[in-house]
Order: sequence, then C-alpha cells, then structure tokens
Amino acid sequence: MIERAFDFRTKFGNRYFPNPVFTASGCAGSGKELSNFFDLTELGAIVTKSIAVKPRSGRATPRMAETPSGMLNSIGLQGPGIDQFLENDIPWLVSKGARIIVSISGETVEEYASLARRLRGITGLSGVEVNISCPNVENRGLVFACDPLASRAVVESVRRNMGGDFPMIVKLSPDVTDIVAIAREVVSAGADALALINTVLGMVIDIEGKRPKLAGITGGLSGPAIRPIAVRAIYQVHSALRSTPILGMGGVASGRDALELIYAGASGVSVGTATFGNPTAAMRIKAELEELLREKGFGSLEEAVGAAHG
Amino acid sequence: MIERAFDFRTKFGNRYFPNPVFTASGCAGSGKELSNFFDLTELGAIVTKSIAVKPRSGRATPRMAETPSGMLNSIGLQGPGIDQFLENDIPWLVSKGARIIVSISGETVEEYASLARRLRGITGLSGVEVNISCPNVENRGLVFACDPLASRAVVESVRRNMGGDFPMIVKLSPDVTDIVAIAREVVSAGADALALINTVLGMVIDIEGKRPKLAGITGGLSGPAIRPIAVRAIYQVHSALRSTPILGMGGVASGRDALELIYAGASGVSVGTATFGNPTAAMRIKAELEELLREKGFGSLEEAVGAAHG
Amino acid sequence: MNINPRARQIQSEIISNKKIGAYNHMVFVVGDIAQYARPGNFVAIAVGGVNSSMILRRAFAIYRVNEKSSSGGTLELVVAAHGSGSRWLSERSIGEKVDLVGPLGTSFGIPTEPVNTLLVGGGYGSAPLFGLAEVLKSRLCRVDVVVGASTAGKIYAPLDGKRSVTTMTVTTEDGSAGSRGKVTDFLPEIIEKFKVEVVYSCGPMAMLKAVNSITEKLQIVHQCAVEESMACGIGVCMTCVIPLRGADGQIRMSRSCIEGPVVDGSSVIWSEPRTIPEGTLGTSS
Amino acid sequence: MNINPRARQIQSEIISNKKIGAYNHMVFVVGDIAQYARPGNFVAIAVGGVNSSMILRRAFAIYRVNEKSSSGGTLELVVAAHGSGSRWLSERSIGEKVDLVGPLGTSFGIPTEPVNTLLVGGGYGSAPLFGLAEVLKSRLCRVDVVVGASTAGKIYAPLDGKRSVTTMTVTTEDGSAGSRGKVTDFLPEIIEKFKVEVVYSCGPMAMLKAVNSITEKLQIVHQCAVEESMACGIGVCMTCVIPLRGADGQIRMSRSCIEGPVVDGSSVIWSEPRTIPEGTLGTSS
Ligand SMILES: Cc1cc2nc3c(=O)[nH]c(=O)nc-3n(C[C@H](O)[C@H](O)[C@H](O)COP(=O)(O)OP(=O)(O)OC[C@H]3O[C@@H](n4cnc5c(N)ncnc54)[C@H](O)[C@@H]3O)c2cc1C
Ligand SMILES: Cc1cc2nc3c(=O)[nH]c(=O)nc-3n(C[C@H](O)[C@H](O)[C@H](O)COP(=O)(O)OP(=O)(O)OC[C@H]3O[C@@H](n4cnc5c(N)ncnc54)[C@H](O)[C@@H]3O)c2cc1C
Ligand SMILES: Cc1cc2nc3c(=O)[nH]c(=O)nc-3n(C[C@H](O)[C@H](O)[C@H](O)COP(=O)(O)O)c2cc1C
Ligand SMILES: Cc1cc2nc3c(=O)[nH]c(=O)nc-3n(C[C@H](O)[C@H](O)[C@H](O)COP(=O)(O)O)c2cc1C
Ligand code: FES
Ligand code: FES
Repeated sequence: MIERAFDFRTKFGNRYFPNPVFTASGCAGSGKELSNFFDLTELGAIVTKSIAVKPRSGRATPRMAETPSGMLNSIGLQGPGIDQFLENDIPWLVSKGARIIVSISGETVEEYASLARRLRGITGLSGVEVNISCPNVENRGLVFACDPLASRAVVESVRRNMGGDFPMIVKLSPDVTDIVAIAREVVSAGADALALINTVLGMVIDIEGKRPKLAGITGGLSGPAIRPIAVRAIYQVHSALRSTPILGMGGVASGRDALELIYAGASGVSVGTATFGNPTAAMRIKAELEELLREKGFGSLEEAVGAAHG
Repeated sequence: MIERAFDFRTKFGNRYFPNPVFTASGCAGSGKELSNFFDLTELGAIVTKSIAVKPRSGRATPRMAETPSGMLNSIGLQGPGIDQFLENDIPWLVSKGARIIVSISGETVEEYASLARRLRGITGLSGVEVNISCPNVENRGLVFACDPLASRAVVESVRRNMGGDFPMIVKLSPDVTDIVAIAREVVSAGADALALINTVLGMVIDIEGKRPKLAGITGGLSGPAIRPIAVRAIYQVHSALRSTPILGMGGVASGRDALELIYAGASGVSVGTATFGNPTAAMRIKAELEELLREKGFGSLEEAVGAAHG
Repeated sequence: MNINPRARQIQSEIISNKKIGAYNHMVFVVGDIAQYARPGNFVAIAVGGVNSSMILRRAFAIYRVNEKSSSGGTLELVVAAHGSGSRWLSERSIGEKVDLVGPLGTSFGIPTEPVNTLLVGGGYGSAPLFGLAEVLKSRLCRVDVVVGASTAGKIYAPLDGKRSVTTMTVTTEDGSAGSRGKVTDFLPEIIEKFKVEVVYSCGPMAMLKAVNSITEKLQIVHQCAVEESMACGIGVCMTCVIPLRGADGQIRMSRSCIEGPVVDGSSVIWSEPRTIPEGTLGTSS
Repeated sequence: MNINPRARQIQSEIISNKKIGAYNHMVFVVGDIAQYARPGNFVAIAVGGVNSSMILRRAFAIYRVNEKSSSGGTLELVVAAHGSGSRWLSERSIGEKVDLVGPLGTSFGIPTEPVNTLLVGGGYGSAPLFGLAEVLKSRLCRVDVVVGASTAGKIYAPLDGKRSVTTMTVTTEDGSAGSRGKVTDFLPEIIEKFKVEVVYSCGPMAMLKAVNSITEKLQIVHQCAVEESMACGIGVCMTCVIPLRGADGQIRMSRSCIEGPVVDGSSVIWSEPRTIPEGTLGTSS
C-alpha cells in the first residue's frame, strides 16, 4: 500500500506534540525506568507524577489491590517535593529530549499557586497538568475537583502565577454528579485543555482480614474496567466544549481503546495502568493507533477527534 | 464437621427473608424464565423489573455492549405498565410462593405516588424497591437520585401513599458527588432500607460505525468491573447510617463477592449481570455464601454484616 | 411466551473441531438436549474460561443434532471467529468442556403437508438450514437452497448437506464462487421456477429484510431467524428485542431469544436500525 | 537507584512444570536473562492470557538459572498456587509461552572473602536461597540452611539443593517434618554453633522481622528478600514500598522492586503493618 502523508501531531494549548500517546501521571515513575524499555522521545509527552510543594511519604501499604479488569491504588501522592523534583527528575528528562508535562497537586489554593511560580521559567517544559483530585484542607478535605468554585479558584491562581501562554491542562475527577459543569467552570477560569479521567473512588475488602484491603481504606479504580466511564465523560465534555482539547485516559490498553477515546473527543490519550501489565504498552498502543487511523483513511489524527459525534 | 445452628435470615423493614440472596431488578425477567433453572422460593426474594405507570417500549437496539468484566445496558425501562404487571406477573409469582419485592420507577413524583397506591393492599408482596435513578421530566430530566430534594419528595410521597409499615427500599445511583448525603436524605424521608448501587453511567463507541455502540448513546455499566465502586458506596453509607439495612448489588458473581459486600455493610445482596452469564448464578452464590459464613464461624448472617468496619 | 421448557445448562465436551473455509465446524456432547433441539433453536455458551473478562454468553444456532451418536446425543455448530468470544470458542481443543445452555428460542415451523420450500442462507446463517432441509425432506417437501456470502470462503454448504436438497444455488458478491451477486438477486426467478410456497431464511438482518420484501410482494410465507445482540439468551435481560406485530395487531419490542430467533417475516416491523417503530406499545405519544 | 539495566521483556517458553509438594517447579527458556540474573533477583510474569480479567504481572523470585542448558539460557521458579494468577501459571503446559520481564530488583550481596553463612527460608522463600548457596559455596563460604513452613508439604528443599550446603535444618509449625516450631526458634542456637557471620533470609515479612530481631541482638549482618504487593515490578507504580533508612539516616518509603527485594535487614524499619513509621520523609509533622 502507498504510504500517504499522515499527520499524527496533536496540540494542547499552544504546543504541538509529534504524537498523541502520553504517559498517565503517576504511572511512569521518573521516566528512567521506562527508558530501559523504549526511547522516551517516542512518546507524545511524559506526564510526571503529581508533585507537591513538600516531600510526601504517601500512604501506608498495602497500596494496591487487583480488581476485575482493573486495580485500586492508594499511593497518596508520594513524592520528593518540588525542589528535589526540579533538581533531579526534570534535568534528566530534559537531557533525554523527552517532552515533559508536569503534574502538580496541592492541599490549598496557595500551594497550587506556589507550584506554578516554581515551574514558571523552567526551560524544557511543554505544559502543566493540574491534578485537582486532591483534598482541600481548607474545606473539610473536600476534593477540589468535586467543587466548582474550589476548582475555579485553583485554576485561576495557577494561570495567574504561571503566565498567560503556558499550556495548562486541568485533570478532572469522574466522581461528580455533573462533570460538564466542572469542565465549564475550569475552562472559563483559564484552562487550555482538560484531562479526563482520574481514577474512580473504589474499595476492596480483604475477606481473610475482614477489613479494607488497602491501608488507606479507599483507593482509585483504574484500568479497562473504567474505560466506559472515561469514554462517557470525554463524550459528554466534548459535546459541551467542542473547542477545548481533551487528554483522555482510563483503561487504554490497545490502539483500538485509544481510538475509542479519540472518537469520543480526546485529542490525545494517556496510558496508565496498562504500563504496569506491559512496560512497552505505550509504544504498542502508539503503533496500533497510527495503523488503525491510516487503515481507516484518516489523513491526520485531528480528523478522527470526536468522530463519534457525527 | 458438626452442623451447628446457622441463621441465614435477613430483614428489610419489618419483613424477614430466609436468606440474603435476591435477584437484581431488571435481571430476572418475569421470574418464569429462571424458574426453568431453579425453584424461585430458594431466593431470599425476587426483585422485579422496575415497573412504570404506563407501558414503555424502552430504547431502540443495540441495547447492550460487553465491556471488560462488565456490560453496558440501555433497556430504557421497557415494561408492560403497572396494570398488566399486576394482572399477569404478580399472580404467577405469588402462585409459586416466591417472595416478591416490586421495583417501581416514575418520571414525576406523582407517578411514584400512584404506583405506590396501586401496590397498596396487593397481597403477597414483601416490599417495594423505589428506583429513583430515573429522569425527572419536571426538572429538565435531571435524575431524581442525583438531587437530594427530588429524592426526598419521591420517598415521602411513596411512604404517604404506601402506608406506614410496608417495607420500602430506596435504590440509589452511584453517579453522584456525595452518596452519603443522598442516603441521609431518603432515610430521613422515610426509607426503611437502601439498595446500593444502580449502574454507573458509561459509554462504548463502535469503532467500525464511528458512533456510540448503543442506540441510546449512553448506558448503565454493571458487572464485576463496578464491584469496587459498589463496595465503596456500601461501606461509606453503612459508616454513616449504621442502623439502616442495605441491599447491596454490583458485580456479585460468587459467594466471596457477596461476602465482600456484606462485610462492607450489606444485609443482603442482589444478583444481576451474573445471571446473564449463568442462569443458576444466584443459587451458586447462595450456596457458596452460606458455606463461607459457616466456615468462618459465624452463627448468623447478621454477625457478618459490616464486619469490615471493625 | 416463555423460555423453551427443555432448556438445560450442561458442561458439554467438544469431540470435534474442524476448520471449514472461514468457519469452524464443532461437535459437542449434549445428552438429551439433542433430542429436544429443533431446527432454528440456538445454544448459549460461556466463553473465556475462569478469570475471563468476557462475562456474557455467546449465542450459536444449532447446525445439526445427532440423538444417538457413539457419544450419545451430540450437537453441531458452525462458528465464525468474529470477535474475541467466538475466536476463543473456535480455538478450543477436543476434550475440553464448555458451559452450554440450550435448546433456546423458537424453531422453524414445519408444514403439515408436502410443499415446495426454499431455504435462503447468508454466511454461517446457512448452517441451521441444512438441519431444517433434512426435516422438510422427511416430510416429503421439495427443498431448494440458495446460499450466499460476500466471498467464497464464507459460503457454508457441506457436501452431505446437499443430501436432502433438490437444487442448491451459490452466490457471492465478489463472484469468487457460484453466481456473482446477492442471494436476493436470484430469489424471484427461483421462486417462480420451483413454484416455491414457503421461504425459510437465516442470515444478516439486512438480508432477511431484503428476502422479506420479495416474499411480501409475492405473497408467500416467510420464516426467518433473526440475530440481535444478546446478553443472556434466556429472556431475562431485554437486550435482544425486535419490533414484532402480535396477533392483536399491536407492535411490541419482543425478545428475540424467546419469541425468536425464528419469527414470521410478515410479523417483523422492518424499521430503520436504531429506531423504535411508530405505534410500538409504550412509545410516548 | 534505578531498574536493573539488564531487565528485558521476552516471550518465554515453559519447558518443564513439575509438582513438588505444595509447589510447582517450572523451567523457562529466557536466553541471556539467565546470564544476567543474580540470586535474589525476580521476574514479573503476565498471567491469564488474552481477555484475562487479571491485568497485573505476578512477581516470582528466581530459584536457579542455567546459562547453557540444551535450550540455551533457562530460569527456574518455584510457584505456589496462592490465588488466581499463580494458579494460572502453575497450570501452564510445556511448550506454552508466557510474557516475562527480568531480571528485576536487587540481589544478595556476596562476601568478598570466605565467611560462615546461614540461609533462612520460609515456605517457597527457601527457593532462591539454594541458588545463593551455590554461589556462596563457590566463594568457599560455609553454608548452613534452615528451612521452615507451617507444614511438611510447604517445605521446599530439593535434594540437589543440598549439594552446596553443610547442614540443613527443617522445621514445621505442626511438626509434620523436621523439628516442631518456627525457624526463628532455632536460629540463636545454630548461629552460635556454626559461628555464623552473615544471615540471608527469604520468606514472609513476619519471619524476616523475627530473624532480624535476632541478628540485631547478635550484631550480625542480615540480608533479607522482602515481599510487598507489586503492581508493576519495574519501579513505576509506587505500590510496593517499604520504609528503609538511607545512608543519610533518613527514612523513606522505598520501592521494594527497585531498592529490593533484597535489602539490609538493619536498614528496614520493622514497623507495624499498615502504618508509616514516624520520621519517614514526607510524613506531615
Ligand atoms: C440467535 C443467534 C444465533 C447465532 N448463530 C451463530 C452461528 O451459528 N455461528 C456464528 O458464528 N455466530 C452466530 N451468532 C453470532 C454470535 O453470537 C456472535 O458472533 C458472537 O456473539 C460474537 O461474539 P464475539 O465475542 O466473537 O464478538 P464481540 O464483538 O467481541 O462480542 C461482543 C458482544 O457483542 C455480542 N455480539 C457481537 N456480535 C453479535 C452478533 N452478530 N449477534 C449477537 N450478538 C453479538 C456478543 O454476544 C458479545 O456479548 C448468532 C447470534 C445469535 C443472536
Ligand atoms: C519479589 C517477590 C518474589 C516472589 N517470589 C515468589 C516465588 O518465588 N514463588 C511464589 O509462589 N510466589 C512468589 N511471590 C508471591 C507471588 O507474587 C504472589 O503469590 C502472587 O502475586 C499472587 O498472585 P495470585 O494472582 O495468585 O493471588 P491474588 O491474591 O489473586 O493476587 C492479587 C494481586 O495481589 C498481588 N499479590 C497477592 N499476594 C502477593 C504476595 N504474596 N506478594 C506480592 N504480591 C501479591 C498479586 O500480584 C496480584 O496483583 C513473590 C512476590 C514478590 C513481591
Ligand atoms: C498507581 C497509580 C498512581 C497514580 N498517580 C496519579 C497522580 O499522581 N496524579 C494524577 O493526576 N493521576 C494519577 N493516577 C491516575 C492516572 O493518571 C489515570 O488518570 C488513571 O489511572 C486512569 O488511567 P488508566 O486506567 O490508564 O490507569 C494514578 C493512577 C495509578 C494507577
Ligand atoms: C439489563 C439490565 C437491566 C436493569 N434494569 C434495572 C431496572 O429496571 N431497575 C433497577 O433499579 N435496576 C436495573 N438494573 C440495575 C441492576 O438492578 C443492578 O443494580 C446493577 O446491574 C448492578 O448489579 P450487577 O452488577 O449485579 O448487575 C439493570 C441492570 C441490567 C444489567
Ligand atoms: S438475550 Fe436476554 S432477553 Fe433475550
Ligand atoms: S511494583 Fe511498581 S514500583 Fe514497585
């Protein structure tokens, strides 16, 4: 078959990425581990684990439980804190030529603001992903992403402190009654793009121990089990906000799965849990996706985005 | 091993049921079909498909899509309407000696009220399950179960029209930001018990057709994939409302699964999707559950309810 | 209507699995299910084994049964590896057991006196027709057959199947076998030539619809086996419905696993896919 | 620290699978992974096949390797059918292939000069110790072994494993084999008798903790292979962490798939399960 020109690029904010397959935050370690299996520049971008202002120990173990076609995790955002992160992880990723999207998480609006200030002017970053699925200590631990006003406050302050044109992707939680309402709020507050979806709150009980399997009691459900929830969320939000690019994630384990999210309205897909089962999952997904798109006669990724909306 | 006395009974409202394994609404047909595979009196109770005031055609096909460890359905509450239902289905079930819980659904508070009036005084019924995961046509189609006040209105009017001591189980949707808030509302409005959980809103896209797989676009996700969500919801609600019995459902396919929901706080479990894969699933689950409970030294089901709360 | 009262759930051993063109011809030991199965009935098989992510059964039309084989009652299926579940089944080895429920659904109506019948099959849809042909032949009916598919490999027409058949016409859309075209292109001519009085069909919905438009015009009886996505196969999920006009003239969304798969072509409302026909019981209006 | 740079992902053929007591002894063709594997390393294997509902790999300690078998480099595992995934693996037949990643994690430190070593294994945890014993022997170390389990069937102590071992003590909690009791009941005596200078242990966390309390009291070196639930095995998920005190004295929740499974017993904070030890980096306070 004749190889005709095919444009695999995608765009978030004002940045272009050579392909739409990214890693999902918290599922790619520091990047070093995966670089043992493939060249990180082959990724559209690597999305780093959500980083906080200070070091975090995360939750006690057990931190995971396998579930039917999925898993629960309760890492509790373990991380070295922004200083160590900028000193060690980022320079290494930059040296490898990887495109980097830094995920940030905070417990107060001010923490998000200060993280934004720290990132400002760091060279080699392609964007920030704001993880607002975190408890707001200033409001009885209610998760920011579950509260339109708190979500708006975070996004506005990140935008203010980050500078106007730095690509900002805001990541939403599916654990809400009306995800479109939250999406509208954060977009009007200055988000360039949305990441959908974070994990679904779940729980597994240890039958032997007669107690929650996870030390953290509840955990985040991920993997193929939640793909239909991700597709639904992406479809709903894309219907409401056609011009806002969406980075889709949730159970993508094959090129077909990635295409499903793209047809629903995603301009890119992040691969999370699939990497645990297969270190080279992202590369396989990328290859399968490109082949599928060419096979179906698309001249570019863009043509396929939202195709299911007719 | 010596068979020591074991009390498998459970209680919802003022009714006792000989065992805690029920069918899930909409997953047991009219009862006739399953009676071909086992004796319906072996069930704790049969929960009938949600019935509306008038006949409903339901949604167009395709109405289902298989998903990893789950499935989507969009039946659209197809049914003959309450008159036909009371004339045909109920008498047959009564004649078989099955314990019957009638599930009702409406599009307005008044529809729920009139359904309650129709059921009042029908002999042979053990309770009503109020399915409030239905669009409220009087409020832009917002699902009752997603709105505390609408939920309260439905429950109050059903209680008023049903009579004080008739067991009322109210079934909640997991697609809400705070399921405990909804649970408190419906219990204070007069619910004797809660059913958790209804399906999770999801979607599958037909890659060939480049459109939603289901004619109804979105559908309800059920099966083992959602069990961790069900366990979490049951655990959260049981923590908040210790004295309110919970009928648990969501991906129960084995005695172990049933016990997981019971440890989380369920006083009974409904079997839904598992029956599609195995017509005798409910019987297998019942046998496995009793054996597990005995094995673990429980003298009664009641002792195991909520065991994971320590 | 209710589920076939003979329906049983059994662990069924596979005693043969042969690749024939695009299909697998598989034989299962099913005890007395063989004796109760009628042409048009189907079985529902659990796929994927333990820890499978596939939780629903797959439906397969019964191709043929043998009540007294050396292994007792056996049942034959023609399986097209369409997706993950049917592929899993087609990959089973002899000696393995599968969880099988059957016989399920309605069967083809058999004329009480000898008539001229035409059997129209598309793809694997032709399989159950050969079992039907044997019964019709035994009732002294004339049996002509038209089997079609997109291409030669997808034609299912076993040699021994021809036993009870007077003529067999093969059609393929790409002309790789038999005459080029759709089965329905040849029906009017064949119906006229053989004075066909009853048409039986099995295949994709689009084909059944086309066949019915012809039988309707020619005013002849048409029984067809429909195929809707099924989650349970036993009448409890309501996913498999098609719009049928009842004896009372009322259109209802009816379960094709209970009132079908074999239905009277004239009772089907051949509406647009993904829509509910106007006037169906329970449509708001 | 980073992932073992030798780690590879391969499709590995199973060439032997024998039931030994409560375990399956399995041999895999792994090419040059055999040459890079060190005692204490583990492999991560995908389980359940296509359409499996089990999406995570399972970790297994390398029992032994053979760089130049007739099939090239091979690797041996001792598999306990604990749950659905390990049961699936233990049921594989010869000739089947599995997706395997390895070698992963840290390995046991080998003394530079001959010393008296004691290897303590619990359940299948004894497996990797026999591979270690061979290496220690080749370095002219004295090697004594204590293997324990709840009951005889769960003792893993192959005859040929005894080759490189001076004495082997077997203990079972029910007394069904060897001396009745826990392995740790016998350690102080053995350590004294054989003038043990280094203890290596592998087994359940509770056992490792008990061993460490003894080695700590007696001030001898203790290297142990820990076992935490792992989702990825390659350092990217942060599920497998244990509290380790670093060279800088700081306690960190460290990935046991990268900084372990073999760690210095004295660097582990043997805290209560399901808690984060006070003073761990990043604990609020
Ligand atoms: C009454 C009846 C008789 C049938 N007879 C045969 C036969 O004799 N030989 C044969 O090869 N196939 C037959 N089919 C089709 C067969 O059931 C499907 O090919 C099979 O279910 C596809 O499953 P899959 O996992 O391979 O495909 P997937 O696409 O992975 O299936 C996903 C889901 O969709 C459903 N589904 C997908 N395609 C169909 C379809 N065409 N019809 C119904 N459900 C579908 C499956 O049951 C499953 O639940 C019959 C179907 C019905 C309803
Ligand atoms: C470094 C390391 C080395 C190991 N070496 C061996 C060995 O040589 N032989 C052997 O039989 N087993 C070994 N195990 C344990 C083995 O990985 C588990 O028995 C196996 O993962 C259980 O999976 P399952 O599906 O059978 O059980 P399930 O309980 O169904 O597993 C469910 C999930 O929990 C995880 N899990 C459950 N138990 C354990 C456990 N004990 N350790 C880690 N993860 C667990 C599984 O990986 C899976 O993700 C080792 C584990 C680790 C971490
Ligand atoms: C172990 C683990 C850790 C995660 N950590 C983060 C995180 O730090 N920040 C974040 O925004 N999402 C985090 N996620 C969510 C993923 O980025 C992703 O949104 C989710 O897992 C769904 O995608 P998947 O099904 O492909 O994993 C984590 C998920 C897993 C499984
Ligand atoms: C095909 C189908 C039809 C259903 N119909 C109803 C219904 O009419 N009323 C209702 O309250 N729940 C209905 N449900 C939801 C189930 O009762 C149950 O709450 C849900 O499926 C989760 O349980 P499961 O995973 O065991 O199926 C339906 C579910 C399915 C799969
Ligand atoms: S397939 Fe379930 S009702 Fe027909
Ligand atoms: S198992 Fe994933 S980081 Fe160790």
